[in-house]
Amino acid sequence: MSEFISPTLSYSLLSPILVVFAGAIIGVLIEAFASKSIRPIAQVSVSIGTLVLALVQVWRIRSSSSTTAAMGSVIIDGPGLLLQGSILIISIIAVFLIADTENFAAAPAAIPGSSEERESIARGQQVSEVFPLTLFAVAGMLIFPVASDLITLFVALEVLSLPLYLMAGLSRRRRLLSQESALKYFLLGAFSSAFFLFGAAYLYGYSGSISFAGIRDAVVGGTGNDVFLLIGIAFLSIGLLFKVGAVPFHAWTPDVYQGAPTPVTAFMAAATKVAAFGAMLRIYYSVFANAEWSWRPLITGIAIITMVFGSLVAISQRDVKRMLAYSSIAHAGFLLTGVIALNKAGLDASIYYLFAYGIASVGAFAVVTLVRDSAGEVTDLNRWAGLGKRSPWVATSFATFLLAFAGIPLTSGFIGKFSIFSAAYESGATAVVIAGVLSSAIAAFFYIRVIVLMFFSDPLEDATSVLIPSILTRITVLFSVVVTIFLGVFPSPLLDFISNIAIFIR
Amino acid sequence: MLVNNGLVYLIALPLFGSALLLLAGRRADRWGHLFATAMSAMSFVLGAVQFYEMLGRDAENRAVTQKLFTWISVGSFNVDAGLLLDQLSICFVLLITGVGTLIHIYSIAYMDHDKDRRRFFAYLNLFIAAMLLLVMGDSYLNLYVGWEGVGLASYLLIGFWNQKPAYATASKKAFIANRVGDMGLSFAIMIAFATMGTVSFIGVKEAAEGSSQGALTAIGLMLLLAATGKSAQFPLQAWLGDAMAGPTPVSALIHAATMVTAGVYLITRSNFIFDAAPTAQLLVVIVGAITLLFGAIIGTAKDDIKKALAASTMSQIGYMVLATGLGPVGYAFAIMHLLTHGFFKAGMFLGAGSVMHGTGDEVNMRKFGGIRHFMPVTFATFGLGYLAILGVPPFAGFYSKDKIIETAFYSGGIKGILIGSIALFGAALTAFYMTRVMILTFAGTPRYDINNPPHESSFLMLLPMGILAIGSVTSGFLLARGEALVHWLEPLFHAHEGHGPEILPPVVISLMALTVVIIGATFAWFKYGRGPVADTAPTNVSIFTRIARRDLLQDDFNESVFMRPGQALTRLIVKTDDVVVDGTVRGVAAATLGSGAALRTSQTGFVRSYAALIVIGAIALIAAIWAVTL
Amino acid sequence: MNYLTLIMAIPLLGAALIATLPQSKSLLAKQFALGTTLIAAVATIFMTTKFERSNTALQFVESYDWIKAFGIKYAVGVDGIALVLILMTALLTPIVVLAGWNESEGGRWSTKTFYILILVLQTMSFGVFAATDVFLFYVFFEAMLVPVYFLIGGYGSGERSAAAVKFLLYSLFGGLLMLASIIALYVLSGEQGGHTFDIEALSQLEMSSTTQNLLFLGFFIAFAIKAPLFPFHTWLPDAAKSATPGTSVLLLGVLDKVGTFGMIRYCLSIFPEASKTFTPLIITLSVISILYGAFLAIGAKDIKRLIAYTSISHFGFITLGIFAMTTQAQSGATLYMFNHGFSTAALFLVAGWMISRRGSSTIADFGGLQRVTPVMAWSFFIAGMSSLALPGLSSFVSEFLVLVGTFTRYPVAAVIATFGIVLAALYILIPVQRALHGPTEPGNENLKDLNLREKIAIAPVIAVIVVLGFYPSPALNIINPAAAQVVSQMGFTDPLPTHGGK
Amino acid sequence: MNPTNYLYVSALLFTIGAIGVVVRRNAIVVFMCIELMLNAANLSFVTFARMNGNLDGQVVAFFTMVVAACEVVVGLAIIVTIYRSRRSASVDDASLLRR
Repeated sequence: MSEFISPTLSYSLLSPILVVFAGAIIGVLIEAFASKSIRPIAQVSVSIGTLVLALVQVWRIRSSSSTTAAMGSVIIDGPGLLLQGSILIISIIAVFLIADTENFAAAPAAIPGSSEERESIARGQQVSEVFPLTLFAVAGMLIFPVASDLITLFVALEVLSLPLYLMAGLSRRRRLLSQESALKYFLLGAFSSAFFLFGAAYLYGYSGSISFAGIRDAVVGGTGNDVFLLIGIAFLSIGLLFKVGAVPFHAWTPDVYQGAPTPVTAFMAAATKVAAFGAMLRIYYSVFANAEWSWRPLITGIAIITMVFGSLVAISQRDVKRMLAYSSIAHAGFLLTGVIALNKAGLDASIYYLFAYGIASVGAFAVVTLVRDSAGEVTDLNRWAGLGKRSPWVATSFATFLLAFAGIPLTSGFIGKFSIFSAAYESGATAVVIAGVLSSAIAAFFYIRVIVLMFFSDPLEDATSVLIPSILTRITVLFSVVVTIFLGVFPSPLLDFISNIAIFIR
Repeated sequence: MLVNNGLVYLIALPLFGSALLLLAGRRADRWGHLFATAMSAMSFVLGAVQFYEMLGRDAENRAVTQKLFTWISVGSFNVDAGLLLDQLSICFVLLITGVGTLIHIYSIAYMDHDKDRRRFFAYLNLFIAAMLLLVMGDSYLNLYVGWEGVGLASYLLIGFWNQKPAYATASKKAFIANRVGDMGLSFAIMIAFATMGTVSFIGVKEAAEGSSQGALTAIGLMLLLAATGKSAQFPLQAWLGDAMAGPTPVSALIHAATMVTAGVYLITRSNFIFDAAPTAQLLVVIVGAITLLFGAIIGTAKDDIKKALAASTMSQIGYMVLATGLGPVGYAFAIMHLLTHGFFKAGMFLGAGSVMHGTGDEVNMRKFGGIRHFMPVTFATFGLGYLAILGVPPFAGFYSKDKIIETAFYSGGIKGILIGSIALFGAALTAFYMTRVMILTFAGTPRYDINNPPHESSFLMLLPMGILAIGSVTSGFLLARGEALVHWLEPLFHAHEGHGPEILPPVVISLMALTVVIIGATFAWFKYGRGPVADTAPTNVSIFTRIARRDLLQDDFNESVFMRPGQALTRLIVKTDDVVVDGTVRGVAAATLGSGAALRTSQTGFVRSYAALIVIGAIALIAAIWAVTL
Repeated sequence: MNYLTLIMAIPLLGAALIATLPQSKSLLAKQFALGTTLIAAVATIFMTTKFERSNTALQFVESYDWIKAFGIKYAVGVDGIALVLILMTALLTPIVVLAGWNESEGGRWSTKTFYILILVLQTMSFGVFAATDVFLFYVFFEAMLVPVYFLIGGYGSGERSAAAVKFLLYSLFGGLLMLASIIALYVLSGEQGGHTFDIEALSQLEMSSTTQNLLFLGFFIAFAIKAPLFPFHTWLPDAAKSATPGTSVLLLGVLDKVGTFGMIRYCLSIFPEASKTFTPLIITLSVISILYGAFLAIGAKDIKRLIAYTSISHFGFITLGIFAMTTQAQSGATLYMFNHGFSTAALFLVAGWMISRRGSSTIADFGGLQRVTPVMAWSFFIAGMSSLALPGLSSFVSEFLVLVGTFTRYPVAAVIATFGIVLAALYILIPVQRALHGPTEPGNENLKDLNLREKIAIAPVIAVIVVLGFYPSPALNIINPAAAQVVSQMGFTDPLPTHGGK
Repeated sequence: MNPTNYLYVSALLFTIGAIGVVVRRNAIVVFMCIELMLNAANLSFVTFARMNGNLDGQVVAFFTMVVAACEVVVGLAIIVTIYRSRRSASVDDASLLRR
């Protein structure tokens, strides 16, 4: 036994994560001790302040990157920081949406329609635990893509997931749906975690190490029992594919997206995807890279099935949130092509795509929060008819996001799609590119259908009104639109930035 | 060749007249007809001056050219907007502008009551310009412009009273039939360019000597197709009868004297092609022979005076085409017949117009009878034309038609005898149907309300008729005297190669012709001249008469062979486009939607089935990874 | 002087200016739009005068890095072919604005929006013809769809949204196939000396014949949908029927030319071998299009659909000319594109006026217009004559050049295509007879003839049609060197006269 | 005893857990099945630690237990809430969200 060595944690490098954890704990304390009147504003400012501070930290350490921290449990390198930055930016604008507490149950634990609930509404008693929950989730997400051993990875996965399970159930309206979505998300999430963990165990069994470096060395050396490796890869992949919503592990996505409060959906859809793909990229690009013969055909197949399935099913959706959910499944398929590419271009493209898609996603859900009637949000697409007439700016913003999802030039989605497909093609994955192109065509079908509905159809009788957006929501939508278009027209700065620093260290 | 920069004005004047009248609109109503007539007359004067100058030069130097500008120039395809006036085209120029001007004058009175008279004159001027371009263009492509231009003018004029649906249909029919012919001209030009690298007359003439038989034959056949369209020759003859829907001066000018002879011009102009392509030449003869009988037979059965004359025109142009097919010896006679025909047929059409004018636009000859008493001048001019077309010496037709029959007989062998006989038989038929027209119209007893008798036309109408009648009498003699026209045109053609053996002396042939004419006329007199004529066409007639009345089933043929299958094809394609082509697109869309809806059912809402899906996915993944690494 | 960027900027600035106007000032928006398009037209004409005709290199070239990471440049430049198409666009747009003065009023949105869309579309049309970077071209190619989509769906009539969607999906589908090819080119160029989208550089790429064929198809199908060529044409009649006449003019006159232009610029230059491989197929499709479109036009009952079908036939001629690979056919095809813009514009604009007056686009509802509205009827007639390529009108020159140029290399195709001229007579004369001739049908007695604005709009179109018919040299002089260059780059020389084998 | 046998036991437990998730309706039971799967993974970790001769696997097992405890908290909270709303703990009743 060697002597005990005091761990060096490199606090500076971990500062973004630590800041967020600290913010989360402060949030819990506020929830526990602050008076009701100042609680909402305090929570919002603490959350946003924390996230901004974390973002500043990320920016600050960008040049000192490419090293390990916390005794090799965490790797702070270019891609990791980029993904953390993306997660933080997405989280900030998502928190802007969450800040509109109108969407959240006043007392989530209360039975829907019970006297307790009425009472808490009457007293204006709004529980705001959603903010610390969000910050905890963000912290988990920040760790997930930089984790460099199996424990950290698993813990990060749970840290990001558990708050989300709860957040899904917080909706003020349609409580039953919301609670159902929480239940489904939780059960399936835990189920997939078990697969993940089981896979992790076999990787450990294969390599004798829980650190990525150790596993990679084993893969490169080819010393261990390949059966263990393959089982490990397969089960670990299930956990990751579940998180990104790839077919056939996608089933939770539409239900949860629909049931969860829309701001939470926005946050979850965008940020989780970045985190999960971030981890996936790291694992497949650096840990499993030398075993590509085993997993690449599988991921290729899953990518194709995912994009085609997502696009096809989205066509027949009548609910805007479900439609966006299927769209996110299709995008997961597109993003998997970046994983398959397994080259520098693929990495850059994936990071760009994740950021661009994340921003557009938050923007799209932000618009969804605005379209309401007396009973709350209206997500039935038929009742979006004629939105362009009544609220041209809202409809135009939504159309912009849809065009970006569809990958129309001059939007960020096009550059993303182009770069990720070209990277995949470069690596010889022609089939996936062709499938991608075809499913893009299918996907265009339903994005355009929504645009038609908004602009070319006459409104139904029961008027759906558009809420006058709060200033924060307005900022979110505007920011998303600007970023979406800017990244479509002048993608160079970001592309160059990514290209310069996105190098995995091993 | 001499350059004369004035040629363009011949065309420019009537073109300007047309454009001005059309653009000025109603403002030009008061003076438009006079202006157009003046333009046409000035063009005639210019033509006459050119002719006079031409007479003053040697035979070799008579042709003059003018290059206006480079029209189309791409790679080796170079076409100038160039004009050529030679011995051949000057004949046409004088005929077009001369007869044209007379018909302008006639129309001033004839169209007096029509509120759209200005438009009519604009079209007439447009026609004159296009026709002049046709005969003065120095390349096939320039000719093509005039060729389609006259088609357009003809379309506009036939459909001048297009508020009557039948007239509008007639004009469309004419245009389409012409277009079929135009296609032939297109092909000819394409072949010429592909094989010879040029489309100008001079260029093609030079290149023709070095070209293969096949290419020349192909060009020749395509030119013949073009000619059949424009000149209403078999098999594209069907439009001419319907074209009588146009005002009568139009029939006289376009569908008797000038435009329909464009085919003859084209073949004559392309003599260097046909002379070198005997197959094509033979087909020209055959087409001419068929058409001359075809027209003559239809002529015998028509009760509509204009349609009878139209059938006659078709038949007479058949003579000309036949003559052009006889090679160098035939060209001059074809042109001679063309010129004389221009006089007498135009005159007769104007006469018919005069009769119609006098009888309240009646065209059915069975409603006429004895009109000579009421319209003596018309009778006289028409009668002179009648004598001319019959070929009675010394009227114009005698000189020209006789020569054609003669040349046909001398073209050698069985072929000569055959086509000579056909031409002779045609002459008999001509005599029959023209006598029939004369008798039904001018002789016999009136078959109309005698209290409201026909009246003689005004001076403005009679004047052109008179002048044309003079032409009908004298033109033949003038052109044939000392073989004037033959010598005039000689430099253009391969000089007198002579003709085949004279199997019979010319005098005998002339006598034979005269004999059959008398037989034909007599026969007509027996049938129509001796007793009263029914004022409605008898119905208990032989099948042959009925077929002849139906224009030898030409429309029935076109309808059943082209039109109905064409319509069926159109319907089929429209249906195909909707069901198959667009149906495939819609089907793909529907299949996409359907598969989306089907896959959607996998989302059952039960969390256990989602878990099962994950388990299945896991098993599949393990199985796949096992399969992959095997 | 950066002419190309300038003319692209003018409409965009105009659009921005109109965007600042208050919603109620619709007349001002119209006037601004007209002014902007006129300025753009003048600038383009001025640019045309500066063009060196004999120089076959690209001119007015500009190039800036756009997305450096991918080697994408904002690179523009024109040769004679692109120039005439830009000129056509610049000339047609003010006419469309003037002719369709009241078109925007039946729309879902404001007049202001209509003209912003039109102007944005104009910028993109310029861009798509001027781009010399494949990626830039693609961006314009796809982005153009958006304004057109809103123009059809927002301001059209009838089943406008369905038609707009069909148009958009069809085009997007083609565009995505092209995108796949572009991605492959990008990767190939990266393997062979650095990522680039420069056409010149791409045409130097070495590809296996299979690759070349597949990539060619990606481009070609996109262009064939746009053009549209049989069997990818079914979106066009629906779109043309539903769009406003002005939009239809831009759609058929300008947008569809992108397809045929793309064939010349991209298919031929980047994939010369594949182009040769597919030439027999394309020639066949072209010939089918010519006849098929003509038959559909003959069978059409709706006047706008009819015009759309005639265009399918005409695009068959253009494609035929492009792939016949002779200087005559190539020049003819480009001139055809230019001329078709004007003759279709004339047809659509007049048809639009007829329809708006009568309130119906069914041909059978008209009748005897020549007597009621002579100027309108004449305009339609002349446009129709141009469409059937009457000699003396501009289309004849181009159609004949295509035919004669094709004949020297592919006589059978040319012969079959020539049958199209008979069908053309049918499809023009049938509506002329039904709508303009015959007795005045009830409902047409009180139609008003063209007013001064409409006359001013149609006059230049007809003038172009007539003048270029008699004197096409100004256009041909610009086109010829570029067209000859295309043919010689493909390694073809014009067939020499054969003298029929002697 | 050969440590491989423990792996078989672990795999068996995992499978039983997975089947349980799929077949059982009661949310609590389903959740317990998931816990069973997590513990199957733990067993594997410990077995591998033994096989590989280092302690990392055992450490993981501890972490997993903590995480599982957290999951229990969150999970029960959700299940209890939904039970209060629906008066049912059957996962099949919660199937409003579908298609």
